[in-house]
Amino acid sequence: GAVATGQMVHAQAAPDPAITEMQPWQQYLGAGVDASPYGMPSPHEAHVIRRNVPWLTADSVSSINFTPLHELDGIITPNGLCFERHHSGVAEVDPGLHRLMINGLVDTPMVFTVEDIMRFPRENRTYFLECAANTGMEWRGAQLNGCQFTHGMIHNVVYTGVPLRLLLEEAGVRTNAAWILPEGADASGMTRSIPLEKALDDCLVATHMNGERLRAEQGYPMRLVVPGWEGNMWVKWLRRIEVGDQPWHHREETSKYTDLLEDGEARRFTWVMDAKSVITNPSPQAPILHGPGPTVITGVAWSGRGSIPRVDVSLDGGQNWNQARMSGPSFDKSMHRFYYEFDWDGSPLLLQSRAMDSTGYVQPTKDQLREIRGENSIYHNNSIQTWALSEDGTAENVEVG
Amino acid sequence: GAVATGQMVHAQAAPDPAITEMQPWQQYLGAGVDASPYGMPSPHEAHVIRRNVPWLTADSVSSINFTPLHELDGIITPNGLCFERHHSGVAEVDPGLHRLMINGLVDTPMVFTVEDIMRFPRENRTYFLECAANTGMEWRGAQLNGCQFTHGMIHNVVYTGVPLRLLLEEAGVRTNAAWILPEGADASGMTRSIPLEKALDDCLVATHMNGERLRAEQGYPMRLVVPGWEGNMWVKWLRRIEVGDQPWHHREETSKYTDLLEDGEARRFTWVMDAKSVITNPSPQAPILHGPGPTVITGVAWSGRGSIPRVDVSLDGGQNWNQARMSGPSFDKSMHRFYYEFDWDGSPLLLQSRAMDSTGYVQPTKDQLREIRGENSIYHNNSIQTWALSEDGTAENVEVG
Amino acid sequence: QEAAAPSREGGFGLGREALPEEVAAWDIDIRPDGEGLPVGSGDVWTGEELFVDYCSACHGDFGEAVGRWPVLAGGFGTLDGEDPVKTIGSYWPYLSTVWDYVHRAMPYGAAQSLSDDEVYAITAYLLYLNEVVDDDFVLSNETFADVEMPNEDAFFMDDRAEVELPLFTQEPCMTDCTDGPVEVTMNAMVLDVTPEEEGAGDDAAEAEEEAAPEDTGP
Amino acid sequence: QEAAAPSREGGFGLGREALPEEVAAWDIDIRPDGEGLPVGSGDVWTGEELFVDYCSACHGDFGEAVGRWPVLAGGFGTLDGEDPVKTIGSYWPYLSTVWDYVHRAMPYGAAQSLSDDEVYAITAYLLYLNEVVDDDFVLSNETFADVEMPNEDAFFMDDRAEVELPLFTQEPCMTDCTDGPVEVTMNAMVLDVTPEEEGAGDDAAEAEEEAAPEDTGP
Ligand code: HEC
Ligand code: HEC
Ligand SMILES: [Ca+2]
Ligand SMILES: [Ca+2]
Ligand SMILES: [Ca+2]
Ligand SMILES: [Ca+2]
Ligand SMILES: [Ca+2]
Ligand SMILES: [Ca+2]
Ligand SMILES: [Co+2]
Ligand SMILES: [Co+2]
Repeated sequence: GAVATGQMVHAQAAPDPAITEMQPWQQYLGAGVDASPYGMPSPHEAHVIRRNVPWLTADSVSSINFTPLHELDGIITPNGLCFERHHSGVAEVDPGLHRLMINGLVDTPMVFTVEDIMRFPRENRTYFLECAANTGMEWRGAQLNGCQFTHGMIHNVVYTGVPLRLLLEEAGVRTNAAWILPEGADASGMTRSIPLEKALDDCLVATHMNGERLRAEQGYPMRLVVPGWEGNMWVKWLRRIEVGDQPWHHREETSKYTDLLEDGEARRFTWVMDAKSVITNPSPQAPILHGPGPTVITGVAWSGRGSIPRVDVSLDGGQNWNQARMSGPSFDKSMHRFYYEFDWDGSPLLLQSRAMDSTGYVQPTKDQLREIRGENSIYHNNSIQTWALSEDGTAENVEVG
Repeated sequence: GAVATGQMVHAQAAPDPAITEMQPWQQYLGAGVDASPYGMPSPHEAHVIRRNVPWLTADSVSSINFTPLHELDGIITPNGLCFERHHSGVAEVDPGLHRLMINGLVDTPMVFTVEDIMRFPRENRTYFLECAANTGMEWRGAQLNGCQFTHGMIHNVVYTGVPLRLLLEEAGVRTNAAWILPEGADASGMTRSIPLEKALDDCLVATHMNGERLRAEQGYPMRLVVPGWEGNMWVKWLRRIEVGDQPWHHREETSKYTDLLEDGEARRFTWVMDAKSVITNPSPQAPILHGPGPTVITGVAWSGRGSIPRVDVSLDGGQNWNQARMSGPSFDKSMHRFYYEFDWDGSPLLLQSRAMDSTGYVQPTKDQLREIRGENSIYHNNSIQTWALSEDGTAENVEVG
Repeated sequence: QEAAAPSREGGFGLGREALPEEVAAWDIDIRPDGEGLPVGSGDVWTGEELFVDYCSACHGDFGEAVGRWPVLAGGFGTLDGEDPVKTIGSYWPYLSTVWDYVHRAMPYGAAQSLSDDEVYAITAYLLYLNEVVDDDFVLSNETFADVEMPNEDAFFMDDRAEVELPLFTQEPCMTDCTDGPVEVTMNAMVLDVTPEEEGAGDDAAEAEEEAAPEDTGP
Repeated sequence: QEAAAPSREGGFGLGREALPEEVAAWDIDIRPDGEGLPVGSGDVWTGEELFVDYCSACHGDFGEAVGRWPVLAGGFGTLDGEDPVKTIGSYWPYLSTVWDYVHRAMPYGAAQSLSDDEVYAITAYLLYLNEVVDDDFVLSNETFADVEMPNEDAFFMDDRAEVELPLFTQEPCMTDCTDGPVEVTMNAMVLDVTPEEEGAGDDAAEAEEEAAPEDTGP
């Protein structure tokens, strides 16, 4: 088709039967209001699901699946599509038997029921949760062909929760305290060391996500929210918080979630998620089907250090950049949506996006990161992603140089 | 139990077996990441559903169900729980066969496919949708015992959509145009007359809700968003927009959605939803189970004229008021969440909430409204709701005087 | 609030021109001034027969309704009473609405299955049931303009801005706002019409007759 | 951003004091300085037997791993190479982590089923497999402090603030940012390891051996 701004692209030879013939839904009654007490997406959207990569892990229980970013819009991830990462599967906790204990360097070790937690003042905050390993398979080169797989270890949710500070105040934190160790009730007994300063600053014990109670796979009946910091720290099925004066150096902060550099040394306690963005459409799973002409490029951006006032989009692999249009509310440590509308002339493009956060940090290229970190660090790959768009509208995960 | 601020309410005689005995989820593996490609709430939350009131309507197809407000928190209504109102059931539209036509007083009558719509610039906005009949069963007195039924014809959603303005510009609106008539593709062929000014101001043709594609029961593949105005105007399964110079006075704006006053005259075109609020917890379906002591009262408030900077809460049926704490983002024509934390002494209370919107409008009492409108107007009952809380923590829908 | 999504001078060139046959297929709306009405006609007696065949199962032979399906006729003089009965005759301001709605949405479950002449005839019968026309009346695109609906002048534009906003836009009272302590004057539990959370309690069904206010459906 | 939810002077009086038995039941964490270690002990040979019974099905008799389950031993000298093998011996900085993790989470599917002495023995065997101790070693709460893990000093605190932030906090280039047009240097489609949307394409499974980078699991 020819590019034609401001004039009709298609002319219709004969009347469209989708209009001139009566469709069944225009004539006959559909399902009633008692059919779906809890509703599900249209059957026409059955392909919009979390997907896993079987070869990544030894089994599907200690494993991960991925948010279908290329099927979503705006900044909210629907609960049914929030990626899952479990270390011993989904704990099906009975809320009546769930307890939250606070012990260690406190004046009074405490036990709270779920009902106790619901009697504290609560807050509502929107935060992204990104796994530190998101995009980890891409360090050595372009590997997975779809933003669901390259960037889908992230979700963005509105949480309702009690500030952890209020619970710690209830137990009375001793003056020599400096760290906390949240622990999960699942069979992996997930633990991470978190500085007390962060715990008292903006951490929440969340009971609700996107308006309803937490989903089982996201920690029902309660999870820790650690804004801007790597997802592994957001302990699910939170059952205990120990207060201490030193970090614990547990498995998930030594064997895992430490960043191995090229010389064999390793960074520990790399908590903050650096600013990052990705174009979700077009992308390998979401080709352009409409041919040349007006085209919407869209994607998401986020930073563990603040908000995202600006995203730039390149059509030529980073040689030249255009400022994108930000849309939707801009919250600290939350996902942001950007759009870049342009007329595609049908020629091949190398699509990139580049986030700039409220601290002025600019998302680096993969080569910039490799220069400092090598290719073995697994975690914290926040580099610029390239999709090669071909003439037929398909997109491929590539690296450029 | 005794009220005890700043000191332990309960002491535990013997160790709690929920702690000292190992629960199965602490030891054995749960479901893997391939178990729920599209996730659902915990089985322990199976009671959190939309409910209908069978005696309200002749059948369940042209009927309504209600959002379980008392089970939600924050401001987002999860898609699976957004109340439904259909006039001929849920239209199961095949998106490949869906068309949006614009005709009437335009330079070029147009046809758009869903794919065409996705090529226009889009916006992300959070709006409440309230049925004009919400709380309609309560005009003559306290009737339904639960905020799900008295106030649940409302949901609050983040929409992604194309400004209707852009689509109308594409067709070219003639200078004598003053109204539009959006029409649905369902078997009721839903139509409403909307002033062109509103259409060009903030109406959207939405394709996504809360991040994912619209649900079938909310108009998949596209619905009209008419911010702040009564829900019936938000035409679902939007298939056509006619532009004209006069309103159409169709069935839903004459027989229905006109407000009969006591003298037999009727207001027409009562589009804006007045400011309103309700306490969701405690409420008849959500009693206080924890006895006296620290208690969280929470609820929601909204206004079709702007945002809600302030909500007041009364414990004594409106004699005295306390300013509540607003929480979560404050958007124009969106739901707001409020909390009021206090120490309940266990005595009976008469709970009320009163919204004030950004224009200074203060939610009236039911008697104030009846004075002007009588008891027969069905629609637009935005009056103050009273719950009588008894000593045992149960709450009842009452009227006071 | 963010800036609005940008317009483009001359449009985006998206979509396509609708063909006249396509507009004709979907452009079914009728206005009070008759705009949209197709050429055609139907008389009261033909209308009665059609109504009995296609409509009376729900709306009753004379529009009096079966069970809780909508009442279509009668109700005169009830609008200012305790139990207003809003029908085509007692309430609807415009004839065009009847034609448009019956044609677009009825019979319920077989929308748009009636021919134009059938809709004219049924509409004529509905006018007859509502004492707006005599039994020899023939409704057509030409006689349409002769019919006046009895309640047309009872409708007026939303006046909340003038009548209500000044009253309700005042600094709210915070203390001692009532004449002493308030009392409960009415309880929902007395009515007992709320669906039960669990099981199939048939309280609600029983309560229907006594409690359900006529026409409070949304 | 809204104001934070308010604290209350002296607390809210919610929850209750935990009993010592309750804290004891859940307070299972171990620290590098040995805090949390129960009294107990176990030797390498006992550990070997337990390991073969409970662990080797996944981790192999010598910690070499079966299939894609985690490798627990060896990997010395690989950390600065192309394919680092991160094991207890080659990578883990603290012995306490082994005790804590095996006790809290292993065997996979039967967490916390091992006695304290069993955990001491298995941990001793894992140290032996990793050439940190000899075969006559007995690990106990008392010998614990004698063990030094080889790679402890390779860890340092996150230094992104000093090393990366200055580099990446500069005004971004908008035009002519590269030395002329850029070229594609690597394609994901060549690897073909992405799960197919429909059906059970076994490309991915085939590609596992060649493509899956060791230990890139999250
Ligand atoms: C199976 C039941 C059923 C049949 C048969 C049926 N209707 Fe209806 N009718 C309804 C329902 C239900 C409604 C309300 C629909 C809604 O929710 O908007 C309705 C609404 C109406 C209304 C509007 C009433 C009002 O007060 O707004 C008219 C007029 C009407 N029908 C006429 C007809 C005619 C004429 C026929 C036959 C050609 C017909 N109906 C056949 C069920 C039926
Ligand atoms: C059925 C398979 C299975 C069995 C049996 C098993 N493990 Fe594991 N092991 C795993 C898996 C899977 C993981 C990774 C879990 C995760 O995702 O966190 C793991 C992790 C580990 C780790 C941490 C590895 C690392 O690099 O971080 C150690 C140490 C370990 N297991 C020791 C043991 C011991 C000791 C036993 C027996 C007492 C045992 N395992 C039995 C499957 C098993
Ligand atoms: Ca028309
Ligand atoms: Ca009256
Ligand atoms: Ca008149
Ligand atoms: Ca401890
Ligand atoms: Ca290398
Ligand atoms: Ca050392
Ligand atoms: Co890290
Ligand atoms: Co109205």
